[in-house]
Amino acid sequence: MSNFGILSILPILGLLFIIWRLLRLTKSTSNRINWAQRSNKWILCIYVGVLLLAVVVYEAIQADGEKVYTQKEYATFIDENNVFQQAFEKNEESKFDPKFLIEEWKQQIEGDTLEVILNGSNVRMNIEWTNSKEQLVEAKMYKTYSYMGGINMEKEIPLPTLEVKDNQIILTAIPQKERTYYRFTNELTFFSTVNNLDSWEQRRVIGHTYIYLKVPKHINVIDKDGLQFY
Amino acid sequence: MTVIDCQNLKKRYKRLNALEDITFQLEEKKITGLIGRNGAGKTTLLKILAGFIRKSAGDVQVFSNNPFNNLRVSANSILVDDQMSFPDSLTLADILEVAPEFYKRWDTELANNLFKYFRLNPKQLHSRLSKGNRATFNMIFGLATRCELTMFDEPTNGMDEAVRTDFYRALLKDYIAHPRSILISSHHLAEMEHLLEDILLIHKGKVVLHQSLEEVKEYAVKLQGTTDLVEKLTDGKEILHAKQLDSQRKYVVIRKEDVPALEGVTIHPVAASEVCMYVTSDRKGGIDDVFM
Amino acid sequence: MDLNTDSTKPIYIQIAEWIENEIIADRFLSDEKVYSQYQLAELFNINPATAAKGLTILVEEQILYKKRGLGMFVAPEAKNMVLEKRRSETLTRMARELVLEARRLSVTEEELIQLIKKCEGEQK
Amino acid sequence: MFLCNSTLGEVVWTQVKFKMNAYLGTLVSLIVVQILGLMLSINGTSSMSTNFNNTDFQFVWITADTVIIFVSIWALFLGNVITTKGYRNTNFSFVTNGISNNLSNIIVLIIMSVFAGITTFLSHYILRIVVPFFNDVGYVRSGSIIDDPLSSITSMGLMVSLILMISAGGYLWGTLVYIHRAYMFLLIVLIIALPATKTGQMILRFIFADNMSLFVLNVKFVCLAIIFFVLAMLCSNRLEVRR
Repeated sequence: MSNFGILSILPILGLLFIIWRLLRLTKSTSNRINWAQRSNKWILCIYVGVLLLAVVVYEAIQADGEKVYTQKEYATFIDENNVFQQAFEKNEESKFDPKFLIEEWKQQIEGDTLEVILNGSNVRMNIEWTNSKEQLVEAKMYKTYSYMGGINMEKEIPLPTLEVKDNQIILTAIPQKERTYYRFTNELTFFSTVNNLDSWEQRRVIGHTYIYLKVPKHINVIDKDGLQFY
Repeated sequence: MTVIDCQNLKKRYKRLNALEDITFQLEEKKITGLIGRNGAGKTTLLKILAGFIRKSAGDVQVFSNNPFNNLRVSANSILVDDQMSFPDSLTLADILEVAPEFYKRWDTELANNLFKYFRLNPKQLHSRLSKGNRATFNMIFGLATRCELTMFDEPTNGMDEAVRTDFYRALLKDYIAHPRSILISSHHLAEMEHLLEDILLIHKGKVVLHQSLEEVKEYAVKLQGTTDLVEKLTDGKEILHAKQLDSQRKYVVIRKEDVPALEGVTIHPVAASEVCMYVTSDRKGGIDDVFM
Repeated sequence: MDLNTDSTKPIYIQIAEWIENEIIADRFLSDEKVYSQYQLAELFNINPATAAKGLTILVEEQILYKKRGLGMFVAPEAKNMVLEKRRSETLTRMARELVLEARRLSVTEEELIQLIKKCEGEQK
Repeated sequence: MFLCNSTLGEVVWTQVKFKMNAYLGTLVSLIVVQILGLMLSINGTSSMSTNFNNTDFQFVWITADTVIIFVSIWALFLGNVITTKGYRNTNFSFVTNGISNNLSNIIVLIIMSVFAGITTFLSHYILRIVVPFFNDVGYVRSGSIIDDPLSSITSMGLMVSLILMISAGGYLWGTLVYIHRAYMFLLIVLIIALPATKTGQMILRFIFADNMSLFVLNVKFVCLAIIFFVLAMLCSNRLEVRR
């Protein structure tokens, strides 16, 4: 740690030197060109004007960006996600929040096996066994809240594609993608150790994609990768 | 009323005693010449009086206050010297503009008129003035403050002949219009002695003379005649200065009260500046003795 | 008018003499105000205290008199007093110097008187 | 003899006006420093990437951090430079004494710190506008002043007090150097010793890390600034003007 401490100072010392030179330079140039006080005042006024203008313009154009939620809202997001997760694990479909529902299918299958194929997709799956004698399988896809760094990822993260074919359910992850976001904050990451700062951890809600299947008892579900929940 | 009262004032720097023992009182509204050789302690004394530096021992009172770090003294006195400096961000015109805020009796008209008379450039920066122009500007600044105690330390350094004459004239006229205590230090006594009322002569950190100019002028006389006669006359008397003119003639400077009434020698007056020079001389001879 | 700062005479005496000269020349008349010390100081470019000293000498000799708050005025008999003083003091002193110098140059008394008469004649 | 009596308050006020006018150039150098900091943070001050559902997300933070580091160094030099011989001598060309000189310097530093803190806070709004303009990326609507005025004010206050504390440190340092040149190395030793030694780390942690809230941090900064200023005043009260 102490070695690291010394090393971390070197760039600061370098910076100190650069700014010191800079101050000396501005002083000597201002001496040489007989910089009048009036031009100084003008520069200051223009600069402050530009800054204030920037604030106003930002207020005007920021409608393009995403909404940033408050800490309270994040807390409720996390709560709702947890409620859903618990209900999902306990197969309590009645408690599922319908707003998380994205898609649903019904599929008549032939034979008594249902094969689930996951192609690189990371989903959580649960099966409710029904007493029905029919060959009808119901599938529902849910997605809980996902926010990261203030972005609503529900829109941004592409869903895996779900294909129901004969007696196969194929979940295919979409090809790898990269997204870059710029995020501005009034706060200094400098002091992020202080707990009410906008730290990364506190503004992250990670949701999941859930597949809920309703399968008649007489049908075997085959999953090569092993299913998360039964 | 007494403006300055120094009692056994001493100032020590690390190695040298700048002021050994200064005792004098300055009455108000007089122009006093602070005379002394190089290194006599004139500048040190003025800086103490202006409150810039601290005394080491003794007592110093300006307007009945210890001047060091004293706001009242600072507001009513000014020291004009060649190290006077102003921010580089302010032009001369800017300086003259802010000055009245500090000096309540600032004479804007005088400052502007003198400024125009000496043809200074209002857009110039103080640090980039030539030595003479800087001295002129400092002088204008010092006069225009009209401080009750105005001190000049070698004000004419760098000024040319014409400006010096103008400076002394301006000082006198402004003094007549607004009498105040003025202390001018210089080693050119001759060129300003007509202005002075009193002379404060210091040497090696001590006050040697503090008299009116007329008294100083009558302080000594020069006896000139044949060597034998002059030596006989001045035997046992305090000889301020002696010089062998040629193989037979010699002159000797002695105190006026010592003058014997005798013929055979001519008596000449001694100018005030010469008196000061002789009184502060450590060497009995002169520079000529070096080349014997 | 310039003062001779290098002369044996102190400046205040020169000031006093200048005022006397002005009185003799009738430029200051009886009971007229003379210059104040400040006017004199400005005129001769000297310290007002020195000028005041010159005025004081004349007041002491009663050539000038003071009116409180008004300044210095020429005494009624000033001109005569100055002339008298000049005769007695200045002329005597100059005569003494003349005699001294004559003796030094081995000029006899006769010759000296001749010389004075000759000068007198030239001035006419 | 008629003497002018200037009260301390009057003189300090005049000195402040005079110094604000005379040192205006340092504010121009502040702008230069801020623009330099802004240019260096145009690519983001910190970034974070994460993979989620086969998608790489990269979040680039643009904050005033770089700018504040630059401005802090500026503040250190500002506090330092106004104690130097040249500045001190020019101050004493006008009516002043040690106390009024110190007080007016401190007030000037406070005014300049407030200006520097607020402009630093506002300066990254330029980036908020400029960055999306030059980068073809999504950007997140981030809390602006109107969205979250309270935290904006806290943040702004934090910048002001940080800059004030550093300029006060520079002022104390400059005053010590004025007393004796050997103190020149004190700060350099301190900079190296603070993060390198255990006690130093504890002190730093106490000041910067162990805080209940930003408000406490703010108060700590202000307290430190006051301590620095008082020390500087005590040290310089008997100081002579070396001209």
